[in-house]
Amino acid sequence: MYFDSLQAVLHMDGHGFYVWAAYAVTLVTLTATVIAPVLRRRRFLRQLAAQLKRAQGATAASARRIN
Amino acid sequence: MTAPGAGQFCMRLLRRQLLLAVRRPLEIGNPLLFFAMVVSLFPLGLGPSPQTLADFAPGVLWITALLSNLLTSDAVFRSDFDDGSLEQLLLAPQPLYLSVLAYIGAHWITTGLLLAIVSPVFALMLNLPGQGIAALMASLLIGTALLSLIGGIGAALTVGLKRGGMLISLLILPLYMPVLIFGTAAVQAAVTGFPAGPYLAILGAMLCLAIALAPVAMAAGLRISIDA
Amino acid sequence: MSADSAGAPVLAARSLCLERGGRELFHDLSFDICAGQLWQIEGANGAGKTSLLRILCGLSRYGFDGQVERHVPLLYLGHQSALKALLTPRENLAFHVSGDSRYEDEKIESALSRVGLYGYEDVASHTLSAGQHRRVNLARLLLSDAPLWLLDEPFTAIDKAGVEELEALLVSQVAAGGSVVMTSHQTLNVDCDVRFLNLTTGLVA
Amino acid sequence: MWPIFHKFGSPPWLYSISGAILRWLLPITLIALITGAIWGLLFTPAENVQGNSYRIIYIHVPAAVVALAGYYVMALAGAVSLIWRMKMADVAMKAAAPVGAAFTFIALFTGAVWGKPTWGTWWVWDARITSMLVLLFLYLGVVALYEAFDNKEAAGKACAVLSLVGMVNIPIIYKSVDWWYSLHQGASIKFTGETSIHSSMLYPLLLMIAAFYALFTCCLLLNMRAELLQREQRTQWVRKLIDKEVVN
Repeated sequence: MYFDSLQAVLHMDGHGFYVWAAYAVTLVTLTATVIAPVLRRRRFLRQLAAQLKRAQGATAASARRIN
Repeated sequence: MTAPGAGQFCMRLLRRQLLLAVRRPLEIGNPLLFFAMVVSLFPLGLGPSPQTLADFAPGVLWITALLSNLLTSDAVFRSDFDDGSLEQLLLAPQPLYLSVLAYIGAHWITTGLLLAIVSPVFALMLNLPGQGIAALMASLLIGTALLSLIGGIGAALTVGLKRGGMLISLLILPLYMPVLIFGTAAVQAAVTGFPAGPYLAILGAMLCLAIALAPVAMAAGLRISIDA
Repeated sequence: MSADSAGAPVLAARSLCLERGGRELFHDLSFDICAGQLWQIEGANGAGKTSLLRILCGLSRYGFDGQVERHVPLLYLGHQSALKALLTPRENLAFHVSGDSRYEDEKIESALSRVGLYGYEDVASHTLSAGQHRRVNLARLLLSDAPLWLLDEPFTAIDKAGVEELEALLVSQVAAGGSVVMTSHQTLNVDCDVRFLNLTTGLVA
Repeated sequence: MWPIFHKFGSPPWLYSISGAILRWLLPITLIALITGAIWGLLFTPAENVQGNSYRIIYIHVPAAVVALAGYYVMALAGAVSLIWRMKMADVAMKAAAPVGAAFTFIALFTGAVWGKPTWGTWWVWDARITSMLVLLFLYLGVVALYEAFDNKEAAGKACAVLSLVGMVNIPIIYKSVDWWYSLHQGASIKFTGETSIHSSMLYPLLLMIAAFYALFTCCLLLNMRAELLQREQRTQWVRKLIDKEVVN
């Protein structure tokens, strides 16, 4: 390891703020990029399942609605 | 009776577009008026010092020309889309590539060409040194044609959208950047006593590339917009 | 005139399928349109008449399955008049964007007077009514020599006399060996065979 | 070649294969990212001139490289969708745009944060930064155009045209911005570290570049899966999938 202490890791000779800010923002952005489609897919599946359930419950009603 | 050749049809479209523009003189006048007004805003913002104005003049004139071109490019295909003429144009047996070139040609004549012709007046108002004026006109002549071609791509892609006006600037402004860079560079070179020729040549090369490729993109964009 | 005597099709549709918004508008639709035929496409609102016509003329290029073969030049009249309000009827015809050949002045004049626009040749089109706009398009039918007409609701906004005139036009087009495909809710009053394509029932008759 | 091509055109196949790929690619990517980041942050020596601030290179350069490559992936997918009318290429193109925009944003942000301790300013109108900004605009343009269309199939085609136009323009924009910057360059600011990077610094960088590529692929696949479901929601295979996935 290059640094001696946790203090040194965080401080990085005065550059700590910049380095950690860059890594933090990257982490947040990448996490959002990965999570967003996963959430979208899950939400969509749930929506569609509910929709199917409704359609099964009221086939006639849904047929009327489409027409 | 057979369908007219592509060239003949092109000329007919060009005449039609010009006639339409002449019938509505305000549409021709608007971009020029916009140009005049925005140019007159800059001294208010930058201060009236002749030296400051002269320093900024090439950039100011070019950015204003670019913006006024941007504002009009949305309308290139808009009215034809609204009244169904565009459908007829797409069904015409002549190549769409040349037809859209005619549209862009008419657009350039009614905006860029006129802008280039009146630009010396505003150049003098902004205290642009006299030796830069020829370069300004030449660069605007070539550059606005390029802008019209690029703007046409954006117009073709957004013509089917109701809220296309703002979107088109997002789509095409990044593509305007090289034109702006070499347009101002040509004027600046002429002002500082260097030859403007190389920059104009680069603009010309880009124009050739745009003439070759932009109509393809426009034709594809129009077909997509009509189909949507 | 029957399909058997008509020879090669001018337009052939092969197993067209179209789905819009999750609903199948038509499925496996195949037909041949031959010279000398008049086709009327029927169906309830939203049955896909306009969509089918746009597929047939080539304005719709994706979003459907199947093939359309077009063998002759065609003339398409859509819902919109394609007239420029700032141009006069004469200029609208002379500068038309559909790529027809340039019509001579006398021809345009006689066509315009035949559709009842005599005296309106040189007034700006925005002063004309919607029905008169349709009539300018009828003049296009008179001028054009395209063997295939695709007409989308051509009777809209046209008065009684105009309807009769249009029907006569359709008959003369068919009699001259041309073909017409049109959408309409109206019963045609023409003395030639009319073939029906009902999109609601899917029947070709 | 053609059978594979056709397979790629089949949504259920693509959905299941992408799920299988993600199952092992995603963990590997995460491990590589964490390893690379820890290696670069803690175990490499400080750079001679820039000190510790250079450690940003381990995210800045990979993000920039992948952002640019991502645009080409998007444009190529657009070309395939236009030429061969392959719907899955459409899906890939649509999926690439937001991911590419995110990577471009990271490259820009880390560049700005890196610039402050190194050059003393957050933003320099440097050729690379400027063209990166233009790249972000191009990505956002594609995203905005897609959202503006109601008809998603038309949206895909329009975006394909736009991304191809952008691809032709990227080299032109980059070259002209580069030239423009060299003309106006006052104080000479150069990126250091790249020409004479020490191998102890290079290996974690290479690892990070590979990891970012893998991450881009993961995000692309995840987005494609979500998009696929939405587009194919009325088909039989999606219905079956729902029974399987939601009931559990």
